[in-house]
Amino acid sequence: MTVNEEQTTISVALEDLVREVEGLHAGGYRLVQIGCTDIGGAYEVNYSFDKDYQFKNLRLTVGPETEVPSVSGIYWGAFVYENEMHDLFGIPVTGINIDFKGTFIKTAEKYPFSVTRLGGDRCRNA
Amino acid sequence: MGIFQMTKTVLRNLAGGPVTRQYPAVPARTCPLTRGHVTIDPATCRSCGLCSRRCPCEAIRIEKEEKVWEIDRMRCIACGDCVEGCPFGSLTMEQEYLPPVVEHVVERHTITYVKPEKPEKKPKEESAGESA
Amino acid sequence: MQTLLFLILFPILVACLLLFVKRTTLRYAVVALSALVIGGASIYLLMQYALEGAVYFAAPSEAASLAMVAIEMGLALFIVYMGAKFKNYLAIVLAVVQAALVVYLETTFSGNLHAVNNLFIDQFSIIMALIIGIIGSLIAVYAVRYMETYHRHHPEVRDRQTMFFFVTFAFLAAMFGLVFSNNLMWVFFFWEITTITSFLLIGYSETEEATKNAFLALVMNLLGGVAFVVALIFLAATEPVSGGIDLARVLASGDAAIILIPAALIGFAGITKAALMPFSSWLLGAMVAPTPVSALLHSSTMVKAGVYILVRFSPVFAGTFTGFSIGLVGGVTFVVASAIAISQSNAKLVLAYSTIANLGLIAACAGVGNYMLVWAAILLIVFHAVAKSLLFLGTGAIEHRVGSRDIEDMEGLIVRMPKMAVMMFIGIAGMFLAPFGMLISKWAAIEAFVQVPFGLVFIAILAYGSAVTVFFWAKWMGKLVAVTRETERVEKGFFEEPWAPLYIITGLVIATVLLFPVISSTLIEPYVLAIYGVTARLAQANVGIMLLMIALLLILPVSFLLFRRSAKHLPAYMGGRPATPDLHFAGSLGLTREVQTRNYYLTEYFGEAKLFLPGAVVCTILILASWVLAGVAL
Amino acid sequence: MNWLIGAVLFLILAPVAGGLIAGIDRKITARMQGRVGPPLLQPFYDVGKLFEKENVVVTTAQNFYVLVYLIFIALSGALFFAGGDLLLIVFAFTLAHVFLVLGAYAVHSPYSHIGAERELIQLMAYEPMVILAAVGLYMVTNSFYVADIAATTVPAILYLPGVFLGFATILTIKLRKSPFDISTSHHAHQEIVKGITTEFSGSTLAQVEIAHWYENVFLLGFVYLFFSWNPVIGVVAVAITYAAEIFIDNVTARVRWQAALKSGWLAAGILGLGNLAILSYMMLGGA
Amino acid sequence: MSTMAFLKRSPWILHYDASSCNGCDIEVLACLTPLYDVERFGIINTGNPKHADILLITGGINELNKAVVRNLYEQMPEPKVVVAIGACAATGGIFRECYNITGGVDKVIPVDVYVPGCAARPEQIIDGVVTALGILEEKRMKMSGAAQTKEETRHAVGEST
Amino acid sequence: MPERIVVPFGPQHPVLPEPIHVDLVLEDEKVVEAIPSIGYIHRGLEQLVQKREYTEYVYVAERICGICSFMHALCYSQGVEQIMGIEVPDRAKYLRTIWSECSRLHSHLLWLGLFADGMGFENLFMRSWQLRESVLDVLEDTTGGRVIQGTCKVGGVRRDIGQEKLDEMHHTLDPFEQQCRDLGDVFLNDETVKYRLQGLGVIGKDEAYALGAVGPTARGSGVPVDIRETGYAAYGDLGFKPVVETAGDCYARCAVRVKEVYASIDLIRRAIDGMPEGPLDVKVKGTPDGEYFSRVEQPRGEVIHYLRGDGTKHLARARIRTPTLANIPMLVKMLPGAQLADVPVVVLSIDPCISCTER
Repeated sequence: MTVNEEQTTISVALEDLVREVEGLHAGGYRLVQIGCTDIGGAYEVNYSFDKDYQFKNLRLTVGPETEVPSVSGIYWGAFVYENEMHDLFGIPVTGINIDFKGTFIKTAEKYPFSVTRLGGDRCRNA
Repeated sequence: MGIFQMTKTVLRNLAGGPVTRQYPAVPARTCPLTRGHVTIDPATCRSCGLCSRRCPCEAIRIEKEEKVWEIDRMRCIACGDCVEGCPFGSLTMEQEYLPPVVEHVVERHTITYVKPEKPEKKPKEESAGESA
Repeated sequence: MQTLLFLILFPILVACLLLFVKRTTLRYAVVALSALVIGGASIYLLMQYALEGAVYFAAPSEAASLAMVAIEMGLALFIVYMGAKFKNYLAIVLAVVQAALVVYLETTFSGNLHAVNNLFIDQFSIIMALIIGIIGSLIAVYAVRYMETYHRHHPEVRDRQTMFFFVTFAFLAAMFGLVFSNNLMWVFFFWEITTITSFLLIGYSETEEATKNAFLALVMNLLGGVAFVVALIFLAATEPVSGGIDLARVLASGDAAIILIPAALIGFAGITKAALMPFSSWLLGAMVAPTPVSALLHSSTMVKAGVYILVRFSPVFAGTFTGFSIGLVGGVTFVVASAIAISQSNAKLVLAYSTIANLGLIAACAGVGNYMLVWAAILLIVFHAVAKSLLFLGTGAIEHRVGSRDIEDMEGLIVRMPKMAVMMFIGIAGMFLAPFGMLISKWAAIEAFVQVPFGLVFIAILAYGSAVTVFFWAKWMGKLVAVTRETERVEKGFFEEPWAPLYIITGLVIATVLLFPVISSTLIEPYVLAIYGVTARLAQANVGIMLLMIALLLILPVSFLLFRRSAKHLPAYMGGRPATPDLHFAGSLGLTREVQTRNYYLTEYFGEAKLFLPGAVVCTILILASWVLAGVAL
Repeated sequence: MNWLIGAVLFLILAPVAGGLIAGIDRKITARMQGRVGPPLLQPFYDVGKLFEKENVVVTTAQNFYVLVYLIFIALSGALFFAGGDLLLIVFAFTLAHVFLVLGAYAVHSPYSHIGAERELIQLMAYEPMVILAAVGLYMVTNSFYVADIAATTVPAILYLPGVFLGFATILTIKLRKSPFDISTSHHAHQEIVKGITTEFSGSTLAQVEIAHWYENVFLLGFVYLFFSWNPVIGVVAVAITYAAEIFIDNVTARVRWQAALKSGWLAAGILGLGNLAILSYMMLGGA
Repeated sequence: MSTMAFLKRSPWILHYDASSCNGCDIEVLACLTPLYDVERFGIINTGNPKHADILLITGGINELNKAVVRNLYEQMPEPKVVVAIGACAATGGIFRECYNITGGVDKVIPVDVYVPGCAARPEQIIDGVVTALGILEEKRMKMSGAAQTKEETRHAVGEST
Repeated sequence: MPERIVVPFGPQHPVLPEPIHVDLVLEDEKVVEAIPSIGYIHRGLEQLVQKREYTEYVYVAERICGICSFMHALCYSQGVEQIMGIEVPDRAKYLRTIWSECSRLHSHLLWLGLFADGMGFENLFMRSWQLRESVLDVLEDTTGGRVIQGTCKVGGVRRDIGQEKLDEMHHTLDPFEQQCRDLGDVFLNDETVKYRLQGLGVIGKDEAYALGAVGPTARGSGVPVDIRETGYAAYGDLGFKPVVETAGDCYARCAVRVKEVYASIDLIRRAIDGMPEGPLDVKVKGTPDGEYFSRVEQPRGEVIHYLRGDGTKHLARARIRTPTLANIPMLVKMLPGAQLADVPVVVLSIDPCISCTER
């Protein structure tokens, strides 16, 4: 192995997400990234955290069109990732502190990574 | 401390004269490894197409029937992958950089390789291990 | 003398007449006609006495003086009534004190209250009369239509236009009286009249703010009035040496030390009237009044009474520390008010601060009082009156048209109201640019201050003061000339007639610049020469150069014709963002934003909150110092 | 007719001299940065090029303001070399600059606007010191006329070292050199693009450039006045002053406008006024 | 009017990074620095389209950049030349197939010179600019010719009206 | 309400080498609101992973950014190696370290130059870039490319540095370090530079940590996060301590980078000294199946390549989180309150690499 690093991944349900993230925040973790992967008809959203080089991952699996609550209330800087999630994957994220309304990354075709190519414009931040 | 920290450098520059490389009066600096541009020896190319397949930006195109080897210089990123991958050593990486052009044209080479009597195909298969 | 009396009495007649005129058109006719008469009379005055030097007239004294005292008492009662009505007890106290002092003066020194000549005229008075007669009456003409529109825009304000025009013309009469009087008692009487008129006109709209500001102005001016009476008492008491209440004799008095104290007190009165620091707040508050009032009372004429008296007394101040500190009050006011003007975006407040600043500068010149400075001071009075009235009237016209007196809302005026913009441009240029008037005076002042001991202080004040002046005027000008796109023209269709006064005053601004060598040589220089025995004048070559500059400025706009043809128009640079002509762009967060170009106000550094208090404190100290120094000199 | 010769010579020669100075400036700057730098005549090529370009405007009015700017800069420079009244010249200069600023306002573009505001701040920063310098020269030579000041036998610099230093400080502003090149800069990279000249292009920009040459020659003429009792020393001092400005340009970062204003005013207040106060004290004492 | 070609001696450049990977981008900047010092040729990086003669574009055109590049090109006064630097600017290069890349610069504005390379070296960029100078001069000649005829027609029209 | 100026800042702007756009709302010159928007360099190259074979994708990874080119290739290669369980030879690890640090040197010097340029200090810009050229010469001599090295690959490296060249590099390091220190002195001690940088864009340690800042931006605020401490490549052998400053202002961020230049020179020196003999690469067989979050410390901070293979020769997903993306929240927090003149300085102080950010 090139690198010796423990990486733990914990699956988390949508309704538990905010609580879990709060727990990590309280535990002194920093938000490393939020990233999505298309796993065929659904999205896998990875919330990665780090504390003293301990890499921890919360894994959320959501279907298309499912609204995901924003964690930007806990980690202020999360808005970049969440806007990106919306703009590239079309996942509707609700309650982002700085909402670019789909203009964070403007693409020629909308939601290029979306499984449905529908996107979540209509259900965002009602 | 001080307001004129840069003085030393300024004086040194004034005394030492400019460091400018007088390009184009002096040719560009190159070194043996410099990746300038790819050339083909049409006499040794066996049209295997490996270079074309490896090329990450599809700059190379081969037409086996017409014996044509084409390279779009405006796509080529001079990574040298084709050179490394060529089993026959037909491709070489030259150090010279290409001059600018006013028109975008694709460079064509006619392959002049003539098949010898005894074809050796083994080594090619070996190096192209990932073909699947 | 008939002309003088006519100029004092005719406006009163008109004023009374206007009390009974209710229709705007008729009022317009009356006002325009009397303006013509008053203006004509003041020009006739010029032709009559310009070459004469000082001429004194023994006008009827007894009856007039008695009437004046009676009116003064009446006014005091009026103030007491108003003070009681609006619960402003300070005003009552001051009015009572003043009345008591007048009574004391009348009863104790009645024998000493006779001037040899009650009226007089000299070149300085002519200048003042021209300002009052021409500019004042033009403003009155402008006011007729303005007030009509004003009431249309402010239906909540009670229509008291008859009172308004009565007071306006009474004021003109008082101003004429003030500059023609050789009897200081008379001067004081007219002085008080202007105070009252100002009080009435500031409070015109009867809002809470207007009333408050009116009383502020009243209190501060009464304060000066009290000082004036004290000075009169002092003069009367020392009549054999000081010359009593005869202005000419006072100024010619042999014992400079004696008259220094009354001079300092009258100087103080001048400071309050000219709204120098720390009394500048009343003038700022006065900006709630309708714009013609601001133009007439609070920039071109009434406040000039304050500096008029200072300039009159400047031979007394010359070379004394008292004068120096009064001059410093002006100097500090100049620099501080100019600096605060940077932080203002309300056009009228900018004009008010600039007025205060310029009055300060005039006071500085008068206080130091050497012959060149007096020359410069009178020149400043002339140029300031012309340019500032234009600016005020222009602001009023713009406000009615654009709906705002904020400088930022005047953006692109050159597109929306081109004629108005050009007039404003000329007015502003008159305030600070090179070949125009104010700058000539500043320049002369610098040359003069170099030769005065400790003049360096004033040079520093001028150097910094004119620097900040350039800043706030130029940025205003910049707003006017910004060529905004896709804005509609709003010049036409509004009231037609008031343009006439604006055109005339614009013409006057240019005329004074072109003719200032003539004004200087026929009016100012003889006056200075008569007082000091020497006079200042600009070098012939420099005059030529300035005329050349003016000529260039008049000719160069022709070059517009050259450019109109060949140029290709492109939108403004917006960082590569596709720009619409009205400067909208797609901003972050999916919003469409519009480029906003706003002037800098540097409130953090030049704000009122930051500068007013220190300026006021310094000026208060300097005023107190001027009294102490006058006392010491005695 | 001496004055006429001075003025005409200025009008003709100043652009040449100014362009050459700019060329030398760029060359020396390049050398200080270890580069070869442009040819000596590069400023002339640039201006020539600009005249060859298409005339592009945002609003036609901008050309008018810039033309007035150029004419008044040239006029006030000519007045200077004609030996005119220094104060009048200073005011004429202000007038010229106000027109440049108005040109920038007229185009109504964001960067131009900010450039204009900053130019006014600069104007506000250097104006007091310029006036004090004129007054200082008057105190030494008893005349505001350039002709008299230039003809003096008094070594003004000995009486006015503070004023000279103060003037050198604001000279940095006037020459648009770092650290005070806040409204527009010779260097390409600035947060307000090209500031006041952002929207000027082609021949209009060329006019701004020529005006700048005129101005530089005038400013160096002003510097010369401090040394005018000895022409040789004067010319050398002017050269050294300019070289020092180039040096300063190369060893400092650009400051914010606050510092520019503060520097200008402090230079005037401490160096200028301090010097003049001492001088007037000496003169009072002497008299 | 003038027959002197100052344009060739004083080409001012405007550089815009249209979704380049920074490779060519920093090489353009490197040209300004002591080792290459393009100011030798009178080149100044103006950063302002209104002042520029040569537009250097690195990188392929993406969705957002289209309008920007077009705007910059429009804002430059004639005569002007566009130099596409690097493989991406010429054709989109390795990113050609990306969903957000439209292709080379010539998809949006006319390109006069293509500089190959990934990343193009400073020397190549200098060569590119030098090539551009020739084209710039041609355009200037054409322009002054056109201007003259335009002027003549205008005079003719002016007289008739 | 005070008067507000609204200015579009960018995408094309002379102080911004890369297109980023900020809507600036100013009061006088004080920034009261600044919202950046990006997307001018978004190419969508993450999706290319489905079109390029996993060994070829390294060329794309290199071109995520021309400044951190080598680090991206390294991060990608390490990720694939991790998924496939490949152990890279030691010499390759050391070579990777040397090139990484050379890249860091050239990136930091480049940044210092741009930063100086942002402050209007032209000469300092020239000097920084002049020094950077000597790093580029070394890179070209050893890899064949000035800015895009093309030398890292899955399984090792493509080229070796001969002993002769290593010795030569070692010799030139001392004078080079001296030159860098002279340069660093100007950045750290010059009064005008200090005036521009100190107290500007201050973010405290806790806030920086909470905002998820990485790299020198975080270390300037006293957050000692540096992925090199995890010991990838040869960092584990060489021993490594991150450079940390505590002031949290632009000056501190600048100081971190200046000191990292010195640290990088030292690391290169030690890597040359400890260079082991051995092969350059191992043969890569099979296809990646699995996932990994590969982390590498770029000049700008921690970069993450999340790679996921599904057993084909194309990866299923490559998600690249670049340091600048993580630092944008810092930027948004830093801008309000600064002066307009400081905007480029503040923006540059996070060392934005937009082409990384937007991929």
